[in-house]
Amino acid sequence: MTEPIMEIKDLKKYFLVNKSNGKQVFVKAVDGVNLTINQGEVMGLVGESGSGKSTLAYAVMGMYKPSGGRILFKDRDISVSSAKRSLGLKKDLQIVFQDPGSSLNPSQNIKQILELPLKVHGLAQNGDLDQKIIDLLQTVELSPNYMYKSPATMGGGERQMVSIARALATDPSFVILDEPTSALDVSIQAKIINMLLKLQQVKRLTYLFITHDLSLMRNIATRVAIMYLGKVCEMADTVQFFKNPLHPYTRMLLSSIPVVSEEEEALKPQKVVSTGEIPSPVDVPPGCSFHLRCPDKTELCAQEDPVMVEAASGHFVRCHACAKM
Amino acid sequence: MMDINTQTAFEANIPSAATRYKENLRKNWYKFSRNKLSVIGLVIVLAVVVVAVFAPYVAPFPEHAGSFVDYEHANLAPSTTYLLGTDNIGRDILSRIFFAFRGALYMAFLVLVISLPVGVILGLLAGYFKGTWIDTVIMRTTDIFLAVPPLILALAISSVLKPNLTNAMIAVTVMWWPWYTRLVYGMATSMRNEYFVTAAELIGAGKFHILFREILPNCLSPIFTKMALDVGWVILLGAALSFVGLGEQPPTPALGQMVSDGSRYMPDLWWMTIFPSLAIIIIILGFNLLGDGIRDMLAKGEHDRG
Amino acid sequence: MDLRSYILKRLFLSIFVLLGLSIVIFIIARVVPGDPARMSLGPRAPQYAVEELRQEMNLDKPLPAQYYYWVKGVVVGDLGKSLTTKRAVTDDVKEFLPATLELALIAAIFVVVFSIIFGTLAARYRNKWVDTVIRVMAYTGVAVPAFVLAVLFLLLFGYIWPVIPVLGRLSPEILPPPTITGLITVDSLITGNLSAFWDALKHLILPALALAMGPLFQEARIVRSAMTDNMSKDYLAAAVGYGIPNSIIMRKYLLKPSLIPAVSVMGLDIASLMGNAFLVEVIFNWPGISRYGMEAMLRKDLNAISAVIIVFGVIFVIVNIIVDLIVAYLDPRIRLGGKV
Amino acid sequence: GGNQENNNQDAQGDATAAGQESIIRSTASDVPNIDPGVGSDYASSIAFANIYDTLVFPAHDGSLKPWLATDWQPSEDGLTWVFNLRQGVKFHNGDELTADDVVFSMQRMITLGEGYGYLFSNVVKEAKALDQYKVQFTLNKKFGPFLSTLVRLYILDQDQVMANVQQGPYGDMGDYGKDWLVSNDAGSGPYMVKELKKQEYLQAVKFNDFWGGWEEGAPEAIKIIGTTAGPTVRTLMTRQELEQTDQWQTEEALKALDDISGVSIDAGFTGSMLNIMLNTKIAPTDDVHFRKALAYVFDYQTVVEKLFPGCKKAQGPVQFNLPGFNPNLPQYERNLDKAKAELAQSKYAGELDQYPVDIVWIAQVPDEEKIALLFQANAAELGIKVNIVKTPWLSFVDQVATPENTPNASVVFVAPHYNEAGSMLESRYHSNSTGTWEQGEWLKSSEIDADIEDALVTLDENERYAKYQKIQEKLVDLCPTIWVFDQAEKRAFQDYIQWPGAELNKEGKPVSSVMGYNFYYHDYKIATQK
Amino acid sequence: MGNPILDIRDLHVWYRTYGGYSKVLDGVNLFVHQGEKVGLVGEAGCGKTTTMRSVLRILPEGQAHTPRGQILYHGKNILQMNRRELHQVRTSGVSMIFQEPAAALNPVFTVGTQITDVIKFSGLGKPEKQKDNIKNLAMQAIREVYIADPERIMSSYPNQLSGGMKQRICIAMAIVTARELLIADEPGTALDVTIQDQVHKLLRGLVEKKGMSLVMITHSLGVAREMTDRIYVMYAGNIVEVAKSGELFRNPLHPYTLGLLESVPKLTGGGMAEGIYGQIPDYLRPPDGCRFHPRCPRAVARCREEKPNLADLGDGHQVACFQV
Ligand SMILES: Nc1ncnc2c1ncn2[C@@H]1O[C@H](COP(=O)(O)OP(=O)(O)OP(=O)(O)O)[C@@H](O)[C@H]1O
Ligand SMILES: Nc1ncnc2c1ncn2[C@@H]1O[C@H](COP(=O)(O)OP(=O)(O)OP(=O)(O)O)[C@@H](O)[C@H]1O
Ligand SMILES: [Mg+2]
Ligand SMILES: [Mg+2]
Ligand code: NI
Repeated sequence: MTEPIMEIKDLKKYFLVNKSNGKQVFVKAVDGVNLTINQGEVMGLVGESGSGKSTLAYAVMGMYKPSGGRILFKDRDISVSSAKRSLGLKKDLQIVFQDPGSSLNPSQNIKQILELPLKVHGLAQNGDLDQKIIDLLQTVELSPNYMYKSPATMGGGERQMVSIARALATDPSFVILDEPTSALDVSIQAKIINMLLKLQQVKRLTYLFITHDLSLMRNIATRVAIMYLGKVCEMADTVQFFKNPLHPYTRMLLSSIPVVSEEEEALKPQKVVSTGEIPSPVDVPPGCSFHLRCPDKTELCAQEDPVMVEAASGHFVRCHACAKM
Repeated sequence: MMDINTQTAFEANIPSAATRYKENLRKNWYKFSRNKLSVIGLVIVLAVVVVAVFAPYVAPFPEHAGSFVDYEHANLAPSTTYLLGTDNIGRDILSRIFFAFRGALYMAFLVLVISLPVGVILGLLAGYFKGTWIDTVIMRTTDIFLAVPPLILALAISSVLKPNLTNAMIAVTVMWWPWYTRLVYGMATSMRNEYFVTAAELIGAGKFHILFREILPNCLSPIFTKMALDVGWVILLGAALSFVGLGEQPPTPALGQMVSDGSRYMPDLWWMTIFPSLAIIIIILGFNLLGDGIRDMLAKGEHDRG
Repeated sequence: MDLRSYILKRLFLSIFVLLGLSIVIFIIARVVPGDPARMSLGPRAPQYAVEELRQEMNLDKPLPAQYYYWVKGVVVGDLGKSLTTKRAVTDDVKEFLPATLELALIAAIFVVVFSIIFGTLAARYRNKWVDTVIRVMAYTGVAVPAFVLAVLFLLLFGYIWPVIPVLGRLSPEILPPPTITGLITVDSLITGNLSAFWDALKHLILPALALAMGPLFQEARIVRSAMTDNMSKDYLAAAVGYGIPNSIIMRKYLLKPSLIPAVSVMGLDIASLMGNAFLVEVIFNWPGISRYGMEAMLRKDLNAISAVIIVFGVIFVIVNIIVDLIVAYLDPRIRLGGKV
Repeated sequence: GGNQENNNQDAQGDATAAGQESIIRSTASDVPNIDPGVGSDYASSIAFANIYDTLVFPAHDGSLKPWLATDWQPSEDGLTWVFNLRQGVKFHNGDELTADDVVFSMQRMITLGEGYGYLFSNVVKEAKALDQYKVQFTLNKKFGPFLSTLVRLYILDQDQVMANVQQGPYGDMGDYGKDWLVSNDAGSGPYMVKELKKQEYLQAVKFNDFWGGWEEGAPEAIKIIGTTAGPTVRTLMTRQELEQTDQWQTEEALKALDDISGVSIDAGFTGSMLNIMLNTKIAPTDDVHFRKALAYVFDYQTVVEKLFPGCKKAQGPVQFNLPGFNPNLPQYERNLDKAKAELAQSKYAGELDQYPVDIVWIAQVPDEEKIALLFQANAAELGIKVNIVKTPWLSFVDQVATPENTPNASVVFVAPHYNEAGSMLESRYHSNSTGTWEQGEWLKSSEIDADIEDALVTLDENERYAKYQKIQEKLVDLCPTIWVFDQAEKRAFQDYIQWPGAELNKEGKPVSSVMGYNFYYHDYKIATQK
Repeated sequence: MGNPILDIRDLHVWYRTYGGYSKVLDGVNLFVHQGEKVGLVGEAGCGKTTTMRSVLRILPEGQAHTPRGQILYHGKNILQMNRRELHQVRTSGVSMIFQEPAAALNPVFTVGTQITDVIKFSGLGKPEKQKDNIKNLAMQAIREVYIADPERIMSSYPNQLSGGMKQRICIAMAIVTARELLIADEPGTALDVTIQDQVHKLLRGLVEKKGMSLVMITHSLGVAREMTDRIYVMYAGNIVEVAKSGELFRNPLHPYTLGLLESVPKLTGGGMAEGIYGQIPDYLRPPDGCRFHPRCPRAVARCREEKPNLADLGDGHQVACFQV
């Protein structure tokens, strides 16, 4: 259970962009992330929009070539672009995207969508193609008569189920879920999450689950990592994490969550008031990237970028204040 | 869709290929025919096609489309014998219009059949490989062809080749493809960032699959719409070409040529110009309306549920 | 990206387009059958004179050398001599280009103004009779060739209803203004010769209209569909909700974003107006470059053909850059760069 | 040379002031090329006739009038000709015309070799000024019609041309003034160039000091407009912005023009003919029987009755009113049996479908299409397949440069260059004229060549004419051409102009058949009230 | 409590679609009192936006169709107002903050132009109030939403602003003229939690300070709970339950409300609930009777035939269900 399936070491991904004044600058979308994901766990990656979650995921998938650092998957270095990856690796690593609308080709029917991975990886012979597709649909709890439907005629939840079915079609061992439910309603989200958890158990999958919903994380992840402006600022075992959030940003996040019951309200750290805008990743403030919004900032924070420290066993945090503790 | 929890009798629910086909047909027709103008367009186009194909049987004077002169009956105004009058050679204009539909359709068909794949494939490639040298080379070449005035290019080409319909079409084709390249390029560049394309890439699908199975089908609607519009443009360009002596050679009738020849005799022999012009307008109108209908039909979205 | 580097980049790319174009032109000019020297001097000219001319035109040299000499000439503005008018091609271009430019300019104004008016009307009253009328006019406008329209105009205004002049650029009794730009309307305005200005304008109306009719309605349809697309946008609902009057919404909040897709198509169409002006120029007896180019083509007048295509190519490039600038002006998302 | 500036400008100034009302505007299929060493088409010929003077002048009755030359004397052997020049003739710039100018003009013609130059380049050996008003031409060989060809020797002002010479390929002569003469004139004729707008028109104004003097009512200005577009011409005529049309208007258009009040139609035989030239060097028209079959099947009657009413069925290669015409020629008439018989003898008899005949008609002359269509329909009766090709004039000119590219058949109007059957015979059938648009036949017969040359060197007129007639008979037998009709050129004109040619036509009298001279505007009158 | 300022009665709205009429709103009843903060919650596509857009009469022209119902604003039916009255309501009565700030701002005009136009055409910027005045009003409104340098923002285009800024500009535009009722359509949903939190606080502060009424549309029960006094729960074009905020979470009664509450992942952990069975119905052929019955675990025969009306259970707690 604890043996790592994927190790991300000092991963960096910078994008070159043109700013309005004609200058070229780097967006440091991912800026030195270290992350180890163990076999069979659900690693939760949380962070606000633009913090680099997707970029990280895409780099793992090979959609971007990393600007620096390495990604090890089952001890193999895979920090190359997907074009250079072997078919076997592609089979092992799959992703479900956030947007159920755009991740299915609107001009294909479900059968065509699902048969692609089966054909590419030679997982089905012509004869049993239909049966395989029916099986796939069943694993995501859709009835076989979806075979000939087109995505446009389906609801968001159903589409996302098809996306999941497609990701699972290659029988991968590692699946990245990039906010798979954030575009959906809570009732559908519940259904999908349940199904994902069930599948994880049955197929002994490892998930990297990306979301910005901490409440959701609380319920599904075994470990949680928080990202802010391209860096991981806190990482811990889920229980530990919610019991004792250390980073001021984590606390700010937690205290901002709208909740539906008094019990939950009681769990929120009350004191932190969210202030300020998230800076643009183009001009990240010097020092700790969070210091402009931090309620506990010191002079040190404006000058020096803190390093990750293990504040408690398995609980890592990047904060000058916590480092001193 | 209600049966997420009850997973029984699966097989029974999958519609057979024939039903699906019928269902599809019914749905497409429904979407297409909702706008009555589209149906009118379809009827016009079908009528034109039928008339063109069966011209020898439906034309009152089929021999008037061939080598035929009858100066006794030249320049006659429309009458019961000659419904749309005769031209200055004594040929029945109606019959000639019917036969002219053949060339017009043939030309439009061939030009589009040749320029479409070329343009579309180049556009797909350039769009998918946006930012690479492939993009630069293809799109700059496109610009070059767009910058040359079409008539001059056509003239140059047909002065090398023999002036006849086929070569005129080659000429037109040479300047037609860049428009499709531009069109598809725009769509492909936005499409390649769609997640379904990425998903296919990550599954390991080949470039061919991505270009032609994932991206292309989603570009079809605007392509078809443009194609329908282009039928008219091609016919018009054919007319302009015949003005400078290229294209369909006499005595085979060509609409554009009839219009331009007839315009010399305006307004006295108005029927020589007006009726062929109307014929052009009708074809173009027909294809345009049809194009609108096809667009409606291929439109995807939530309204598809109906 | 700021404007200057943007234009520079565009110009840089244009060089490649023009270079490619020059190759196309060169190939066209050389594959056209017939010996241009012989064509120029006539069939009965003695052989030595023909040889002489061939040498003068570098036709005796290998193709790459010919291309080299030709490009060299083009770069220094020496396009050689026309074989038909027997003058420097640059002189011919100087003489004929302004007429077409003026014509295309007015036609372009027609296209822009009327397509916006009709497009707006059609969008405003979409699915009502106004829309239908404009739609049918659009199809008809597309379907009637410019030269038929030109003939109809000529007949209608030539003698059925002679209210405006139909031929040439200026009435004979009007003293033409001195040539400054070559555009009579502009020149007469510069010199304050209002009667010439008015007369020139009247002469422009019909040919410009004949030329503009096709693209005009085409563009109107684009404006219409862009407008109807934008009508369902939240920002319009918001504007209505905040109580902004309908007329302002149509004229301002809806029009500007809707022009963006139309402008790029208009640009291409306007650039091709000049090339398509040929038949209209013939019918209205308009001494323009399009007609010149076509005749040059028919006469295998190599230098003239090359010059005309170059001129059209350059205009195409310029118009495209202008269009990009207009689009950038209209659309701050492009002007100011996307959100990083 | 001399003080040219003042004179010139004064004259122009006057004309401009008065010229607005009294003008003759005429359309032509091209804009004139006003360099007399270069141009030779219809429009240019009209311009030359009005801008330049020649030594002799072709009168309407076919005779040659003394003009710049008051009298002339050929030598016994016909190889040396001496001309006495009129004194006091002024060029437009005020220079006096002298023998040097004549010599210069002749040499320029010969050296350039373009346009009408061919008439002299193989004929004239030397031109020499004997004194200020006396010129002597020495010929290479005897040339009967030499005097007739002199209507194409336009006299330029040597000093003025040389003052405007630029670098060029002609050695001492530079460019021989070609560049300058593109848009300027150096002539002495009744009109002088005011403005040549390329592609549009030539405008010329009255030269007040014209040596021939002026009569009351003569046009103050002329304008030759380069368009034949039917609607345009018609609009102009309706608006009285055009006095005279070209001859290329269709029958239908002429009818409409005739309907305009104040517009009349002039029809007259001016030497031109409509021919279907048959290329004798490519299959299947290289077979004389095949050609004869075509000549017998063609429906001449329909043409002259229905298509070109007023024209006359042709009789052989020369128009009936040209001196040297053979009135006794046998004629081809439509006769299906004879046609079939001829076809049977041809070597292509059994395999007609492999040998389609291409017939070209000139895009600028829409009425020719009717001929082509008729030809096609007639040929079909014999089972001969005909392809009709519409070709712009200049492409046609290009095509006929080689026998392989020359079409099987081409519908072309031809006219004599000077007023004799010999002109027509030479330009149509002599090997020297192959490769020009005037000979789509590629006859290349050494016998005919020799006959033509022999006729041309014959000084005695009657003897010469007899030889011409003989050649015509031979040609009819060879049948290189389907001679369709002698053209009555039809033009619409405004009744308020008095056009001598039209009046002669109306009276049934002959009109000058030298191209351009029917438009000698000096002799026209314009009614003061339109 | 006096008369409500907004009273929606039995509102039906249909959309004309290719497949026929999409019968989205099926008798919505909703009222808002002066100074009240009302929440409207429900899943995507249940008709929240449609309801509120019909208040301003900005449903897509030609597509939307109101066969039945009234929208009373101060007792006057908005649906029958003439142009002048409607203008009055839009400029000084009701205003709306749109769901997506990026879409609600015209991308090709500066923020300044858009705000000043709102003022100018609302009648506030009458000639006597000169240009400067309009500008001052605009700047003041921008300042009110806690943006430090209004000058710079005024001359910016929307795409130069961050999401949070855009959302604030939208709020500024909505409050620059309206004074009585503010409709906020999921403000901040498109934004991050921390930013959303800021926006909510700002909004609540403004409404309270200016004494406005608020209708807060949201799909998040948590947000509704934090922001509002009274909550309407909407399902498929019907209001299925209304209650005071505290009451609703303490004592949810409608099966749909219950299912919804259960589906929300809890910070307390404990795994995920099953979620509500099935999906929102197809509006082209909505189920007869209670629109929720196909998904309802407690459905009985009556639910299939008869449509339940809102029944009052005291203290304003109303439920539309036969089983309660
Ligand atoms: N291809 C790209 N080119 C330039 N910048 C990019 C690119 N992709 C992402 N970025 C930038 O990198 C940063 C991180 O983006 P990313 O999509 O990884 O964020 P995210 O955490 O997934 O956000 P969200 O929650 O919105 O999905 C953003 O500022 C984004 O604008
Ligand atoms: N113009 C339209 N034409 C047809 N159907 C429409 C139109 N606008 C909305 N609908 C449909 O009406 C229903 C209600 O839409 P509405 O926008 O009111 O929902 P909502 O509750 O605001 O949802 P969301 O939470 O997604 O904003 C949806 O099913 C939608 O598809
Ligand atoms: Mg993301
Ligand atoms: Mg909504
Ligand atoms: Ni279902």
